[in-house]
Amino acid sequence: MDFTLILFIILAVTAVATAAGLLLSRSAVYAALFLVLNFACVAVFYLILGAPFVAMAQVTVYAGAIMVLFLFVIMLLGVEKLPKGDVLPWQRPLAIVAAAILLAEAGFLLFERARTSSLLALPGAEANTMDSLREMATVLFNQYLLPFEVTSILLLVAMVGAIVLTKREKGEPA
Amino acid sequence: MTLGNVLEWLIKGLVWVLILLGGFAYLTYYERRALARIQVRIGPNRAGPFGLLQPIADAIKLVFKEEFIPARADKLLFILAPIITLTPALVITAVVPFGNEPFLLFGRTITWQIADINVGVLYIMSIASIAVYGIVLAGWSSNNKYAMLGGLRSTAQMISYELALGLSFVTVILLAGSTRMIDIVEAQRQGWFLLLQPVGMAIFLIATLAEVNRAPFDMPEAEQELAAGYHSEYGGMKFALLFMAEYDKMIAICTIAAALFFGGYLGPDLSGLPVVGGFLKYVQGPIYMFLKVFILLFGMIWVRATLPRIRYDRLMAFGWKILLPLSLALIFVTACGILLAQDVDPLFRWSIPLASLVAGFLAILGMYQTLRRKEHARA
Amino acid sequence: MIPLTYYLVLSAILFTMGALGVLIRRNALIIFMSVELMLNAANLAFVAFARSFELTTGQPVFTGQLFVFFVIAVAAAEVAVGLALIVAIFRTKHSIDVDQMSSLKG
Amino acid sequence: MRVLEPLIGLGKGLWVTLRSMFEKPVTVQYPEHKKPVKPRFRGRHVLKRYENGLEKCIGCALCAAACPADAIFVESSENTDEKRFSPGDRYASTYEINMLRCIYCGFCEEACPTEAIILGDNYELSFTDRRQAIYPKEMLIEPVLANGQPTPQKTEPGKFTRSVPEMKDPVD
Repeated sequence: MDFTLILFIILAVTAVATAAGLLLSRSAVYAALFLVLNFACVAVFYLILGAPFVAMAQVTVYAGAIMVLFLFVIMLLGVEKLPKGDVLPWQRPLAIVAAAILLAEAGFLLFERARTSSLLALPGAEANTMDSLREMATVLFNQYLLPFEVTSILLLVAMVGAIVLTKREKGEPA
Repeated sequence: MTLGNVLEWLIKGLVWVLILLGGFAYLTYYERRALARIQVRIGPNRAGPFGLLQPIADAIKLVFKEEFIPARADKLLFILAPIITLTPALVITAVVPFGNEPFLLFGRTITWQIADINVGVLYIMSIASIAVYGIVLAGWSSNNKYAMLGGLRSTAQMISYELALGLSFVTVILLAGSTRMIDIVEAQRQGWFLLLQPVGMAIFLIATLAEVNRAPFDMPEAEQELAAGYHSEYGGMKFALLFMAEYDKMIAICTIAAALFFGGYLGPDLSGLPVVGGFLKYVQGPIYMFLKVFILLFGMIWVRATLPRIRYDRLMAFGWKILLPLSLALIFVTACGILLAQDVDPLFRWSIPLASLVAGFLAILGMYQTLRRKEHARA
Repeated sequence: MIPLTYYLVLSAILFTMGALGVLIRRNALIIFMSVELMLNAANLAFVAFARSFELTTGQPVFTGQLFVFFVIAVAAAEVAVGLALIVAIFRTKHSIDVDQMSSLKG
Repeated sequence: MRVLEPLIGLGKGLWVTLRSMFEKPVTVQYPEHKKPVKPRFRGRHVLKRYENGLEKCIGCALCAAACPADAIFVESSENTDEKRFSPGDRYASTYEINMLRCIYCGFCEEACPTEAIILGDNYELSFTDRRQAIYPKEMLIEPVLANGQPTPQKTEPGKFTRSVPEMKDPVD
């Protein structure tokens, strides 16, 4: 057992545990907080995998903006807990079966088709240089310029959409 | 990664956290004394000489206060919230360099920086963006409508001003050509970014005031309207932690502002001085940093003493309608100026402050047209 | 040294848990969070593959990381619209229980 | 430049607060320096004495009757020439004021026929217990003047028969 493997196991267990917490927690606030922890674990994975920029973007956008927005909406609407009552009693067992099938399928494909030989080492000092960030920016703004622009327009459209959806007409009761 | 490395990080981090905690105590003293002077008073001067023991007396008082958890509050989150609030305030300054002259200690070269990472500015951004959790959870878990309103207000406010804050970071990144903090400070040897991007600095300072909920943007803890907002149910040490977080955030953002816009550890070189020069060579960086932080903190206290709290809808309108477009415009003019300086003539570098001042003027024009208090017709 | 497979297995488990969350929870917000979890699982696989390619080819490959970057941006857009929808539904139905949203005309 | 008015206003405000930093503080360092009170200040009550040391209070309880807050309690006893506290027949053997009830209206002063009770200039009335708020006669009565003697005094018979002194009309 080397150090990185121990780190990986700790993080993986935390990630799975927090995902389970998301699934099982009664209160939506706790679910959101579990998801934040999960995102933090994934951010650390990105750091281990030599992607500091993506890790920081993950924390800033997911943990800092998206989940705060979720919490904001949960608190604004006051919907921490839903009243009891199951409309579809057969839904839960069916869902678990479907998830098990999905997991089995993914596992089968992974072990049958993926190249399992490659070992991922911790990144060296080269991940912590400005050159790597510059190269990444060059790729982003040359090769992927069109997707970048499309994404920015998508964000603009989403912003307009969010405002239109929640805006009250004049005279409409609150 | 060796044991030595880990030990170095731990010790540096511990020292910095201790400095922040002591700094918190004496920042409250500094603020009370400065506010008192502005209000033509004296301020705390009883405990110890010049009242220097006042923070300790306050701490002792807070420790012995009763810990109180409201009925039907969410106990776990109520206890966790102050800790979640404090942690980002303590860790956010880990990437700020305090000096550029490494020194030898126990055979190791020690740098004046806890973590030298290439995404330093982004790190600051991301930690700043998670700082809101503690306040929201404190507000929500208190089971008190005023605390809740304070928490919601602070969420909306911090998310809104984060955008302008992040974009003002981008102007600095463009000017320095790097996201590594030490490169940014070193790039200011030709001139502080305060001179190159004055309006960017103004946006940064305004947005950080809103981020740390300081007056005039202290909407989340408005005493008069919300009964102190998110921390109205807190007492004793839990309140002390929230308080500590607020003041440590002040120190942190002043440190960051000093590094990004005020030349960080740069200043007149004193290492040529006869007797103490050899020693000053190493510590002048931290000393300059301290002086800049001290002055910036005074600025924050001064603003608090001067400006009344602004109304909530105006705060949001100001953030979204003025600061955000202005900071986008600043990024544009900064990029244009850098391009011109690269391709045509280096003197075009000085078109950046001009263009930025013009943009700032236009923003004030926009503010004058839309946000100005309407004059009521008087009979 | 961690085998790539470990990351892929973790990613698959997280994805499955996200899918399970979508299927068994009734709170629309938690369903939405589960979708985010699935996106994250996919992102993790992307970055792990990128690292793997980087190590096998010996030079940095940024395609995987950039894809994650795009996914994060799209997720932000999706959350903005999705939460706006949930707020709009809550205004008419006074509930965000997905079982209650059974009629097409609000 | 009307447009820059907000900015100029901001600057003016900041200048005002900065300037006030260099003014002399108005703070009074209270326990060390006490500001003298105004002549008509109504502080804690004082029971006066004559120059020879006899108490002015004759225990008539008019102050207690005048008190709107019912804060004063007076019990009177007989003077004798052997043990004389005040001129005339009677003196206040018990005189208590409940400082929690007193509203410092000064009606007791006005009611007193001998000008024995005066609202003085003492405003340091802190106590740690509710029972300490009731000030007995020993706390209220002023010390004996330089050429007087403490009460009770042994006096010549027939000298102090008049309880209310002869007073001139107040001149303002």
